[in-house]
Amino acid sequence: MELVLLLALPLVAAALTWVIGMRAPRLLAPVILGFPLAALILLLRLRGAVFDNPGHALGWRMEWLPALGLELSLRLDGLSYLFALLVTGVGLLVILYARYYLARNESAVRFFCLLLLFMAAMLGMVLAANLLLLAVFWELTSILSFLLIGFWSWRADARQGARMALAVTGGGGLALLAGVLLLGHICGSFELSEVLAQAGKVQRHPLYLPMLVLILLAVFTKSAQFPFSFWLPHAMAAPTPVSAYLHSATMVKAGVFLLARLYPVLDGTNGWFYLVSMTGLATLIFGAGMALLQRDLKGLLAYSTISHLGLITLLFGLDTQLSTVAAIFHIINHAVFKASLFMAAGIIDHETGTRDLDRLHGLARYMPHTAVLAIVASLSMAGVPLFNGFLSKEMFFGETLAQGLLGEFNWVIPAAATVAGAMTMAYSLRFIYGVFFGGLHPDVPNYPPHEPPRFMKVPVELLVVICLVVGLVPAYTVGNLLAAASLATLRAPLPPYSLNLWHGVNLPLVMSLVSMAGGSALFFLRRDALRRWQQAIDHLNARDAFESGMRALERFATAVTRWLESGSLQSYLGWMLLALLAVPAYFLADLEALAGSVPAGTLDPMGAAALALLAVLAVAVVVAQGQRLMALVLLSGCGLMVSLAFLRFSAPDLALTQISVEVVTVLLLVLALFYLPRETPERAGGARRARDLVLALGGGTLLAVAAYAVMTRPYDPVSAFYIEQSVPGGGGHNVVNVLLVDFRGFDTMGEICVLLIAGLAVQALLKGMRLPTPTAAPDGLPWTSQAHPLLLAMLARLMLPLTLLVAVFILLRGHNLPGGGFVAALITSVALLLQYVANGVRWTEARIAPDYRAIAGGGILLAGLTGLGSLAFGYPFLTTAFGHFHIPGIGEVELASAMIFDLGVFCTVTGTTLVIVSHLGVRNLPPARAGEDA
Amino acid sequence: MNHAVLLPILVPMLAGALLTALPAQRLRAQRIVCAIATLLLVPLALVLLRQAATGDITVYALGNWPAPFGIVLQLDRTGAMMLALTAVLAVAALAAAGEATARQGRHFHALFQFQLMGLNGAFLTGDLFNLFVFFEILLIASYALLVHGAGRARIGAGLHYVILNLVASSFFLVAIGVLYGLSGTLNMAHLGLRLAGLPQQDLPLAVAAGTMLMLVFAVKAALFPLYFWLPRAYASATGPVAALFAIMTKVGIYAMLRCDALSFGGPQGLLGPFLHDWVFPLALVTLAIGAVGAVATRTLRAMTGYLVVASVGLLSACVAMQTQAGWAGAMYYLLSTTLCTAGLFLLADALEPEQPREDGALVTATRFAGLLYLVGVVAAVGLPPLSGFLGKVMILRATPAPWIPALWPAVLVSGLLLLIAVSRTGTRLLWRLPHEAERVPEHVPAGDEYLDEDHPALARARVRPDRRKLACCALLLAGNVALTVCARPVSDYVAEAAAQMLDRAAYLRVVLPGQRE
Amino acid sequence: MLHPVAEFIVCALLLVGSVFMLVGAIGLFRLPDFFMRLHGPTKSTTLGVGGVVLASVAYFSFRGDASLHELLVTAFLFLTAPISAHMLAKAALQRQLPVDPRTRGSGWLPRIKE
Amino acid sequence: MLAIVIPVCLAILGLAFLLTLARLLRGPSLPDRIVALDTLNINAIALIVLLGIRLDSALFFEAALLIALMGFVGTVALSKYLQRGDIIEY
Amino acid sequence: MLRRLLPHPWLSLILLVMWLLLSNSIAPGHWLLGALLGWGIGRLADRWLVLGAFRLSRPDLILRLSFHVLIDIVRANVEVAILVLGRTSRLRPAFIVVPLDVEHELATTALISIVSLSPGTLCAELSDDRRALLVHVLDLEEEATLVEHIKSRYETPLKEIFQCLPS
Amino acid sequence: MAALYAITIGVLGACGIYLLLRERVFPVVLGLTLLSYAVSLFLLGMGRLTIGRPPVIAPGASYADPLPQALVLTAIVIAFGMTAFAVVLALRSLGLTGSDHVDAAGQPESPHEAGDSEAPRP
Repeated sequence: MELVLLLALPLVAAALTWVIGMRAPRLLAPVILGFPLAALILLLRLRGAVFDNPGHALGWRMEWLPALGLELSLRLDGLSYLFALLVTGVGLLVILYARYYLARNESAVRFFCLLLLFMAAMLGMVLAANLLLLAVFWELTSILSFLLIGFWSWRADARQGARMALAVTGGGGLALLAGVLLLGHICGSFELSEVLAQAGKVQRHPLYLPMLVLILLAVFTKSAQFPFSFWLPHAMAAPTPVSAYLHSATMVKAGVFLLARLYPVLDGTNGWFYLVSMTGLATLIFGAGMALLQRDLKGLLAYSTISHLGLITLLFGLDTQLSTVAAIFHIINHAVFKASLFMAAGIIDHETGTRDLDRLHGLARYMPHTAVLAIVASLSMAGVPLFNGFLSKEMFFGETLAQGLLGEFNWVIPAAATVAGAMTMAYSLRFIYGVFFGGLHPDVPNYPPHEPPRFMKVPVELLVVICLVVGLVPAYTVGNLLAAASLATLRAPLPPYSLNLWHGVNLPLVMSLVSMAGGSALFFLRRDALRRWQQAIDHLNARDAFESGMRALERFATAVTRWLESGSLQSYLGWMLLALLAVPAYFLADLEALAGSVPAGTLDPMGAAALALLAVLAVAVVVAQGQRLMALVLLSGCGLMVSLAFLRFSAPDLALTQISVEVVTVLLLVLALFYLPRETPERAGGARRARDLVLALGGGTLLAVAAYAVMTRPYDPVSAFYIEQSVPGGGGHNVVNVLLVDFRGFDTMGEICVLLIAGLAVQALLKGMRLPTPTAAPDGLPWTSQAHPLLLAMLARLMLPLTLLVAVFILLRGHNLPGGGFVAALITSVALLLQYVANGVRWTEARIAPDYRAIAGGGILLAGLTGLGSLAFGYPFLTTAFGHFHIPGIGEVELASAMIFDLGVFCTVTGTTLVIVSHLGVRNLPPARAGEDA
Repeated sequence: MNHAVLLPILVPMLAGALLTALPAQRLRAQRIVCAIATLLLVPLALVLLRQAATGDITVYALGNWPAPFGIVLQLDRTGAMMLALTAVLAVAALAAAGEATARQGRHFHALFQFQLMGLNGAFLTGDLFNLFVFFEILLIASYALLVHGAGRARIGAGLHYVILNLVASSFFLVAIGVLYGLSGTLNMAHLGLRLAGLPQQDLPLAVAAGTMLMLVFAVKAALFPLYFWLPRAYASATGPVAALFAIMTKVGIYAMLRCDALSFGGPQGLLGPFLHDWVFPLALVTLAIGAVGAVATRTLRAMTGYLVVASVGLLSACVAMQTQAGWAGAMYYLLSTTLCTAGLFLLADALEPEQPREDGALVTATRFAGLLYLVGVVAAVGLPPLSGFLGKVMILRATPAPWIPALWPAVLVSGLLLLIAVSRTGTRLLWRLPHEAERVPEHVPAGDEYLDEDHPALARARVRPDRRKLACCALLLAGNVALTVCARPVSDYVAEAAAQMLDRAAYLRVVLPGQRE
Repeated sequence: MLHPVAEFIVCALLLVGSVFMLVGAIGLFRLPDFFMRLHGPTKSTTLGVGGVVLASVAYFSFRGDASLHELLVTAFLFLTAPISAHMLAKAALQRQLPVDPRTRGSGWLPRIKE
Repeated sequence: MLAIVIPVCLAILGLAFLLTLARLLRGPSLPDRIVALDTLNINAIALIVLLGIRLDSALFFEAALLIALMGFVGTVALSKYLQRGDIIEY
Repeated sequence: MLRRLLPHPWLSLILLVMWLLLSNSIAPGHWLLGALLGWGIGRLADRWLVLGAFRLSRPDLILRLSFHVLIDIVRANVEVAILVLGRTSRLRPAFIVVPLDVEHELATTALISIVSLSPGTLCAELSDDRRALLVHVLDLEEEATLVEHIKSRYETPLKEIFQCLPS
Repeated sequence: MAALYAITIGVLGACGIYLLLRERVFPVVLGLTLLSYAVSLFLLGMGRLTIGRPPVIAPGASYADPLPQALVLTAIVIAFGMTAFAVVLALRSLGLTGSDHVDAAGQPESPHEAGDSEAPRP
């Protein structure tokens, strides 16, 4: 439970920042400080539980997603205790420091909130006892780091640095996820306790190497190991408290934390050794070298951090038990001195207004107190005796000598370590000497610089004191902590080691001395050379490289996207048809025999003739497509042939529908054609046409083959039921109509909805549409002056009542004979539209202009309510009722609720058709016709 | 008789019809009717969700004709889940669409209701042709909503969208035709039964038809190479419409799952080779294209469109797995990605107004908008700790061993690309100006060196984003967070839903009580 | 079965109707200019369809159930055929279609080309 | 007798169809094609009535009626288009 | 009152007859329904069927005219058939102008219809002032004869049938 | 018979697809219509070809399969609505761009467009 509290404290604080920030911004920092302090106290109180029972860890768990193996389980053992201590301790100091660092008008709320959230995420990561949970927190730290680096979001460098950090560490997080999933797959669990117990099984598993690589990728990116180190220097665009906290003490340590955490399962293989130690070594040298050549104060510290992280990684890679202890020891030491150094750098930056090492010198005179603190910390970094850095460095040198992994080339590692030590010495001197001495008048924006506020120095002082105390009496200060942490890491009895300042004169001490001397010599003797090199590499900027890489990626992505999404419908359609045709054809190729067992029917001359004419007309449409009206006429002919075919193949209802739809479609297309160009320029090249032809023929073949194959096979349709039930169950003789209004009335309901929506959509589209009105026919001849020829006008009026009567007839008989609401509706619409054509809009709308849309909507309501009527009788929606009534003198009358449904269909279809066509026709208000008087 | 199953279709339909019949100028009345009908869907969905959670499949025989003769609605866990998702999306989208949105064009509310009708119908129907009808309803409503308010980009995208989908619909009918011609039935469960009894030599026809059907669904789902309509259509639609569209692609995925399980026999069925050999690679390509496309975009709107494409890729890969775990992962991820992409569309609408304001003012990001963006993209990219991550992990864990070398790298690399894309878009969108209360601090030189090309003039006036849209976005993202927090019940639910879906016998028992498999 | 006389009547009507349809089609096919071709369909509508429809009326009436509704088809055609022909002629005049050179007169409309 | 005459009539009508189709395809002018289409409609009416007699069924009558009733609307629209461009005017 | 109730008695009657024809039945139910529809649609049509003020008189003339037209159609059809099947080079096509005396719109309409229906003649254009008709003739012997024929045989009875009321 | 029927469907489908792939909206609409004819016939054919036996209940008759007919009816209606919408959409695009190219409205607006040869008509 304590663990939850530990995790909750910063979270609560983060939530509080919003509240306090709104009400009492002045109290923000003091109140907030209390929470990490409480966490720290809580941790110190838990000390006994961790130190005294080394084999036993405090734990807590709650289910989150057991199906996935993802649990909210926490544990506190020595290793996590050490890191938790670092996170809360340094965090506390950083918050105190940031209180004075932030400018008054900056968003302190956002800053502290993010910082506290980061603290929570980091605590969560070190406390996680479930690998997936660890990955969750891992990625959270990346995200929060991104937000913190980009805190000064109006600065381009901050944005770029943040993005780079996120891309690298976030990408590493994804690798970690994959690695953890593999590890969990191997072990069958994501619980740390179970995973750590299965080292042998893991290392023998074939997936060990990919898993290792993935996890190490995460480690190296997070801990800024070579070659992934480039993001860290640019993360220095963050406010300095962030750099001190995230990029020296905690987040970058997450990588090495993971190495320590998974050490028992992963270590001991060649893969581990080569990957880890070689990367560490390369990073150590590279970081130290680059630190020497930095011009930016924080850049120097950043590369120094990289170098030290390399050192720690190398120690893990050396893979002796003692080296692991040394690594952990160095983690502690590095966190302490590097955090204090960053804070000192922040003070310098804050007070002078620059971080440029070329402009900073002689500050010791102006800020003596700060100078002392910084010098102590940097000496510790350099590994000078009396300070804590020396101790772990000694152990490091010792371990480089103790390993025997490279065989003949064993000497390479200690030699490289010594060289790195020398360089460390050199850049530490550069920091001390360059900033605080060497010149009297610093060339800084805020001149003369002075000491910062008192409390801004307190965190630095505290850390420097720790450096000293640990350096002097290590065993009493960090002995227990180190032991507990090492024990938890190794999960084996600790090797013998002694934490003493003086071990006598031995090889490591000699190496130390050599490196210190070499470093001093390098700095003092080769300063000019260093400066030249620095200028030479000044323009080499990882950020620019990264950004240009990103730009290249963007260009590539844009090119790919443009290529795929060319904006050409033809190409999209081509792809789509290819997929829709080729893939089914591929599977259809398995068909053994095209024809099935049912003999093809004998050739019916009339049907055959209709079909042949249809085919001819279809081809003619294609040939004539250039001349649009002609194509339309031919298409209309096709429609007629289709209806004849329907008629021939026993589908009179379809024929009726097709005939009526055809008329309305022609009206619609002719209306559209008025505005469209009369002719279609054919500009497609031969290749395109060939492609289209292939697709078209392929599609046609597929359709034909499928049709033929199915038609010659036997089947057992459910339709027998409909024929059987049509009269007794549906009350109608026309089975198709009964299907439409009864058996499958729901389809019809949907279908009229589609039509209504189309009507609404058309009306919506026509709103505000502007189209150029052609004033003369394309052949240059004028239009005729007679808008409404007398004969047409008069006869159309006469036709209307007759047509309406026919519509009523078709509507009423639909249930028993071909016809029905839909056809009737189209007849009505055509009759009314004819009035528009024959007599003009003004005439028609003055006499017959109901609200078509309301009729359409009302139709659906009518149909829907008819369907609902059956609910009242306890039957499902759309259950129909019908009865035969005998009325004296008139005879048998059949009434069916399906007829009301059909009436609804009628209303909707009529209303919609009229909405569509009449609105399209009416949209040009009184047209100015140039050809009027011609 | 329990009629509740019917209501998710009937309520929007009647509301839509009523809205059509109402005079168009009574906008306020229209809004009220529309809001009531939409809000009604939420409790309704909850009732149905509870009903389905028991594991019973509810069957509603329309017109009192038993299956396979009449059309039946069937409510199972998956369907209820999709209904609930639709209801939530609908509420948020409608709330975000203020009067201004409705005024941009005509009939917004009626079209909105019909769109819901189509969606709900597609989730409920158990009949193949009826599915086609509902697809058409939701498509035509979506065409209309897409071009709502017109504008060049919308019309251009709309035209492509319409024509591509019209062609797809034709092939939908062809596939239905072949299946009917072979089996003599249209009921999906009955179809499954009949196809299973088909003679061996006729099987290729059924497979080809099934393949075509799946590809038609893939057009709606926007699988490569059938996705071309999506990016521009989504990027050009108004925010609330785009938010509602977030579920459109999922209808395709849903239909693929449903038909494969119920009609084609699921894992041991007819479509295995197609799903494994074709859909899976195409899904990977889609995932890649979504990620690459997201990198190529410069606006949040467009990027979200590609996030949708990428999610479709992952979902289709799950569909192809044909395993209970894979489908469960797909359902969970589907919930997550729908909510967050819809939220992002609303956010984009708030932050990137379609037309520049007349006074030249820029919309600045508030802290709240920044938070919403963060939550949205974290969920959409699949970063921890939100549900997108959980969904991805579920999917990765469910991957069959032979597919791991293909799917895992694809997911991880696309995740990295998406991460890059969202960080770039986010910094470009939200970090170009200091926050409202801040000024550039004096002690930091605010010279040109810090300003890059994305940096608009600091001097321009600024306005805050539309609060209503942000609130709706927050609602959707809160849903996503809730998915994360309640991961356990939700994952249990989807696991059961997937298991139920794959258990064809259960459907046959209730849909066709007389028939035996 | 039909009475032979009735059958003969039906057959005659059918043949007359069909032949006139064919005549109309032939006219449409072979006459030299548009205006002359336009005469074709008008002919077939009147007598051609009339014949076939009468045959149908006769056939069904002789079969027993008096059926006159086919007459409506002709009635409608009588109403609509002049409209089509008139409109088409107007369209042709408007579009100044070429006229057979033997055509006499051009009426008062100077637009008609010789 | 009817059994012989009906096929003969069908053949004659078929020939009429072919001739009309030839005109439809050949043009040369648009009005020519429209006339051909109109004639095709009328031929179809005759054919449908004939079919009714042949199949001894009254179910085909409506189709003929509908063509008679609405077929000309297409012709009118097309020819009005040729005359005026816009077919629905004020 | 009767006019209000039954504005178009002729139309209603025609509709009733049509209905009976359509339903192919003379059952009492159909009479009733037909009458109802005839009345209903007739009333509806009142709003749009503005045929102008006229009095339809002389039903005997209508019958006679109809008979004439039918006879002419049959006769001319045969003639035209011979013409069409014969050598096309012998045809004597012509445009002729028929001056009009009828003024009523409906009468003009009827005349155009009749001219177009009767084979061999085709009404191509009506002058804007509706005073003249352009007729295309397939095979013209003598222009004056034909004009006279049209005017006497069709126009005169039409003029009498549609007696215009003073406006 | 089935073979000829199938071939006709194939021809219609092929013509429809070829027109769909044209670059102007009008041929595309024609193509859609042709394709919908093909699909209608295809669906009807799925109920097998039956001559002279419409599914209207009469004493002692056998009938064609009514179900595909009902489907075709629905399909025709839907296709009509869709075509109408597509046509109007195309007009809208024409109004915006002055061209009836299927991609016209998707392309960014160019200043030269007004004088382009694709403008409707002078």
